[in-house]
Amino acid sequence: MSAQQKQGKGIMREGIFYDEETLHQLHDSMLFIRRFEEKAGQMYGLKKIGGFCHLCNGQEAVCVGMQHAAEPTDYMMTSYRDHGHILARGSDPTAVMAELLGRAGGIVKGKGGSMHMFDVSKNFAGGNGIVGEQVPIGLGFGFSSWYRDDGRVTICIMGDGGINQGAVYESFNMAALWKLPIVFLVENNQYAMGTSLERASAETQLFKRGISFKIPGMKIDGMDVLEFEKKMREAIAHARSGEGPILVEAMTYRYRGHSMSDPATYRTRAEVDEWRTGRDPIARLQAQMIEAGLATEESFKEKDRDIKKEVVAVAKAAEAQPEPDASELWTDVYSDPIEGGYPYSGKVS
Amino acid sequence: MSAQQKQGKGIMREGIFYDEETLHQLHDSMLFIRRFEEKAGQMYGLKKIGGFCHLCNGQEAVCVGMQHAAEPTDYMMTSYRDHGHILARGSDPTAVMAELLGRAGGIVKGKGGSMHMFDVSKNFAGGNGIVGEQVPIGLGFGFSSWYRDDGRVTICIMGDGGINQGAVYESFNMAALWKLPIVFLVENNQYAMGTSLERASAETQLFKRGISFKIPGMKIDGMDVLEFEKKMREAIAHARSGEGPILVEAMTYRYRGHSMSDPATYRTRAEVDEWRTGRDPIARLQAQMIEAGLATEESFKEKDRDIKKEVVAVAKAAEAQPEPDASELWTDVYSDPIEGGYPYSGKVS
Amino acid sequence: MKMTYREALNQAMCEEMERDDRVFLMGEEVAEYNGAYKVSQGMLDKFGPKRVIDSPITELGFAGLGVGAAMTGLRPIIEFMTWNFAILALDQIVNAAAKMKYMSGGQYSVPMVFRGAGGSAARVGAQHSQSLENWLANVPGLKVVMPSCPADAKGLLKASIRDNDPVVFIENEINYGDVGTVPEGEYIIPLGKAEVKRVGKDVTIVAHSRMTGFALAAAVELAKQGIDAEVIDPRTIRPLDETTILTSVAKTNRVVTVEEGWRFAGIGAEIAARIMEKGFDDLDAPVIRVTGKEVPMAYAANLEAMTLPSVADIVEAARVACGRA
Amino acid sequence: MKMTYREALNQAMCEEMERDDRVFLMGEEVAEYNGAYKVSQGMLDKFGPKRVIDSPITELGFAGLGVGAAMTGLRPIIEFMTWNFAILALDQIVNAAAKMKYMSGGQYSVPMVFRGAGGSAARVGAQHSQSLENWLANVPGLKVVMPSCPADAKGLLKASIRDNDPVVFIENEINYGDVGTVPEGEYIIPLGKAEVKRVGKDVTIVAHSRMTGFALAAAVELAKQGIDAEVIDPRTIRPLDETTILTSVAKTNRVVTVEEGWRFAGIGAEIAARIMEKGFDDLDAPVIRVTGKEVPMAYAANLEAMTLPSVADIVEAARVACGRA
Ligand SMILES: Cc1ncc(C[n+]2csc(CCOP(=O)(O)OP(=O)(O)O)c2C)c(N)n1
Ligand SMILES: Cc1ncc(C[n+]2csc(CCOP(=O)(O)OP(=O)(O)O)c2C)c(N)n1
Ligand SMILES: [Mg+2]
Ligand SMILES: [Mg+2]
Repeated sequence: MSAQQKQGKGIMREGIFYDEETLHQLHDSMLFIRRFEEKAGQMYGLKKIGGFCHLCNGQEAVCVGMQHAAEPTDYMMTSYRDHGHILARGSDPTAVMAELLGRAGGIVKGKGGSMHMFDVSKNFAGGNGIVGEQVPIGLGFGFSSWYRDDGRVTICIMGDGGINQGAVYESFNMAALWKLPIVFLVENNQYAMGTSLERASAETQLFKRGISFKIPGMKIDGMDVLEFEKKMREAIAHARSGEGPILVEAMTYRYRGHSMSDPATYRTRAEVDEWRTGRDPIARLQAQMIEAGLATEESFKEKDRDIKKEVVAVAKAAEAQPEPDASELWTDVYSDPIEGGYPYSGKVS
Repeated sequence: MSAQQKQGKGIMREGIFYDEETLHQLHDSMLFIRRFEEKAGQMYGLKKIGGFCHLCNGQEAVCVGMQHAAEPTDYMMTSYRDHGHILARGSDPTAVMAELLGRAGGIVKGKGGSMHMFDVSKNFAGGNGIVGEQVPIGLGFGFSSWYRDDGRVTICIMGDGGINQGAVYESFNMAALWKLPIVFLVENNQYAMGTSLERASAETQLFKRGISFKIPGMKIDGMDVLEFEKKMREAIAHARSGEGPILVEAMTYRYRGHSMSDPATYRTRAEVDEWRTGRDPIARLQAQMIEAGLATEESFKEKDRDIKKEVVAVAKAAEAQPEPDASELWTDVYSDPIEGGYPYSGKVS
Repeated sequence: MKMTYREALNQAMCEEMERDDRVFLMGEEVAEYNGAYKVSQGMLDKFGPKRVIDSPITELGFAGLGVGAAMTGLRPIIEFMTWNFAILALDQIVNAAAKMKYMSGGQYSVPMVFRGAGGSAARVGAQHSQSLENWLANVPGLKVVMPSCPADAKGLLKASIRDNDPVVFIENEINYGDVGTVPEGEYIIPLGKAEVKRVGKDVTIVAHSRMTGFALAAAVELAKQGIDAEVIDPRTIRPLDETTILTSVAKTNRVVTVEEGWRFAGIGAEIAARIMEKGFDDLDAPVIRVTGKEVPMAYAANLEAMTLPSVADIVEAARVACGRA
Repeated sequence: MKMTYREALNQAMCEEMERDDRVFLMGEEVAEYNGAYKVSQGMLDKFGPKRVIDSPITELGFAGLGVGAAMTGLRPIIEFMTWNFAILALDQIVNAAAKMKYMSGGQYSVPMVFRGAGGSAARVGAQHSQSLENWLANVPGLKVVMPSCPADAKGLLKASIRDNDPVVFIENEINYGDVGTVPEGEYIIPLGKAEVKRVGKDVTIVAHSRMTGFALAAAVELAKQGIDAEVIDPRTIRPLDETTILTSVAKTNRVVTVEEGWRFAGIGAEIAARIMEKGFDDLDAPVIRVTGKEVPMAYAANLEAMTLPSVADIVEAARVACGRA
């Protein structure tokens, strides 16, 4: 966690001091995610990535801000739009890229793909493809911390479309009833595939969606990483304090289509531009850092070149990997081999 | 619907005049349900009724008040605790009792039993055994009225336990989003089996459970039939007006256990007595009617004798019926017989 | 007329919606987006927002909405973006739609179609690749329909929409782009009728949905090897047209079943058990089941390919059945 | 020690909870009410409200809670009041619990038990009488266990709680009161092992859960008629102990399967298909499936009785299998 009130260069925001190192970390992490996603998009175009691939360009401040606010021991899980989160969490980018390519060294051995990234060493629990499914699972992680009294917080992430799923409210009720240490975080990027928020939700102020279960809500600008980090820290502190869950609405935007196959014609160019050029979280932090004398346009350009190179290297390393060994087909179905039982051969005998 | 402001004897309640005939109707209907349920309990004790049997003693004002406030063309559906509702709706009590006994003349031919009463002629759509399942179904009825613009309202009834089911919130959202003409009615009898309200619900003010979806709520005394009827009329008018759904919380109490097999030891005698003797809806209306000079203790006693006799006759008529014909096993699985297809014989060939 | 499987489904829905204004379509992205897989292309423009309705992502809720609407006499088509998501909605499909008519003593019918893509697509991983037809065909009260080609897609979907009971209609994403000749206008294929897609005399291959195409390809290969395979597509899984299957078995005496789904208590198990019950003496060899491997679907291309049945698997199975392996 | 099936389950849970404090029990009415069917009698008193927890009526939510808790290393026992209600929770069981280990490349295990009463009870109608074992046994990643007697209930539940993967444990309400001898203390029955409940030579009857008792009763009747039936209870449905079944078939050459659930793609279909695949030459007659009738369960006593398999049905089937009908 960033050193508060430390001496030296930095940015002061509403009583919180972000030192130089922290600011660079936040920036580099966001930029890395941006470039990584662009690379993923490219690889998809080259048909090296298959299936669904959901990029998070535009949403980097949410990924990075929340990770920075959380402890490494805190639990985290999200939907299929998971690359940014797992990268921000500190997982190996080569393993993430290898996963996208379906390679042996993929973060889940090539078995999950874009939608199913997991890293147990980072307390990152997926990567879930069924909209809303991670919410009861997150409830269980929060329950576990309550059961064990281990002081951890669970950050359970969902989308503005996902928040309509019934399981979310079942989870809200139980989390509030038992005062579990959970931050429910909605990435409100205002669209669920082609459906805009107001066409799917009777109450579009999503932070109010917990009111009926006595869960307090916070709405945060998800395009300003410092603002987001600071408020997330408050939310996490609330959850950790034993006062029960809290619901955070992060206002954000995805620049790309829902998945690689979506041309996103349901949004106007003007709307996309408003967010993309007017509110971009990376450009915003860069401007702040330049203003604070912590960097220059030139130094950011150089950083960008470095990161791009890094991403290219990551992609290359990932591509160099072989596909998973054929024997992997039958592993990880069960923990223990079962006598005379598994695997059932689907083979013709 | 009761004639408002009509001349003659009656009771005036907050600007609404309940005439003599209406009051007797409400009373008789409640008392009939009470005696019917007692008979059902008895028959269960005699093992003439099997399986689950959920009585509604204590909740009669809700059943009767809502029916009286609604139009016959309005749709209605509830959970397994459905005897009172279908009786209040005007279905044939002999058919209801025959259903409890599993007889050919049962309201659903003996195929449904206590939990699955239906009467399409009365727009009564069950009788559902899966907690909360009737809520999306009710949403569909409301949708149909919107689609057809037929002016009907759907009254979709659930319990204080059922309201925690996720499908309820999916339904709330869609109903509010599309402004469907639905009254969601929670019979808050404060227990779901042995679980008291506050042990299952983070927000125990159940009328607030729609706030997160912008659904207005009303809390009504469900032990006072006049109060309940009047307020339900307002709720139904709201739904019919095109302003969208409304959520009504009816405060009520079940005198008996959850089902016949429940000794209900999770409640204190004092608590039960407080409701049963202090707030009984039938006694309450009787007192009001006596005060208004519309009846006497003696006349109510006589009425009770009549109703008991009627219930005995109903039970006798139902018991006299045969079991369903064996051929009924294979009917009603599909609407149309399928060439060479149905029924599949489970028989050894 | 030549058209895609996707267009055939679209045409079936459009024709039925023109014919009967009780029919409406609801699902995620069906209206403004013209369908996640473009099956409902143009339908919002044609029928307006009252009859082509985008739903929130709440499968259990809108499946139930369909059940309720059907109980009032409307004839909903409820689209699941894929059947994988319909696992969330099974309570309404199985406990409400399938049982309603029986529980209500025949008073309430549920004339509706639940439709969408089932099985695996390409590289979509474990949670987007499950086959549910065996679960759903297990349930009395439901009908289960799975077209394998554009013409069947149209004829079966029209029949399903007109059916007075809940129909589970499972399409296949990979088939959406397949082109075929589709009869124009009133073309109805009665539910419960299999089709012999290729006549043969040496072995019967029973395969549905995308696997029908695989079976036909296998038959071509088998012909080269001197084995003349008959390929049967049940088209409707429940009710299953066992007569057509048994007639074929009486001729070929050898059977291979093919399905994408998992083996245990799958469609192949049912077919094998029925053939044993009613055609035991016709069998010269055990029925062989070709199925998806009993593992969750992996993302990696090689593992995915190993998981799904292949044309080669079918060829091999047929050779075994014919005593040629 | 003599005890009921219910007490055996209770004992299994108590012993495992004493042994391992990662184990907890959650479900509707499991704590203060001591269980809707009293299976968890006394457990709240014994283990306190942190380990025996009453949940709201939200099956999908608390099933998912179990999955998440298991992923952190706890070992939840999630009770469904009955499996009928678990249809609401299938997404968490099938898409999360069953696939998690594979999707996560082996990183996350889901060591938990989903348990409760399955199948029909007495007179509880269509929505409370469904058998789901064939659906669940279809799914790789799950194990499916169904005890038929008190001793098995204890031994199998202890093994299930200790198992490192998600176990679907399906009890039977009507069996809860059955009394039997149950070994004390450490009594573990490995999953995946069938038991020959009665040795015989003329016909093999494979029956699970409540139907095992029916099969044994049928065997008594058959003995009187000169037919010596072997009764096998698979006990674990997935993985299915086909070795024990095939060994029996090699001896008797005739098979009857019995299950309460519906016929289409049921457990009997799987057993029949497997026997055909691996024991075809041992069969002197087709495998006969005795199943519940393919209708929703009616409430009326006579219709209910007709819907369920009866001892007489099993006797008749065995006679047919033996060529004696
Ligand atoms: C249960 C379920 N229904 C539908 C889908 C298909 N689907 C995938 S993503 C998505 C939209 C989700 O939008 P949102 O929750 O806002 O998240 P975002 O994609 O914006 O991050 C849909 C409908 C799914 N995966 N799971
Ligand atoms: C989905 C589901 N879960 C559990 C049950 C078992 N069950 C039947 S009634 C009931 C309690 C419901 O309480 P409430 O909603 O308050 O209604 P009430 O019985 O008080 O009228 C439970 C848990 C069920 N029928 N369906
Ligand atoms: Mg979104
Ligand atoms: Mg209640």
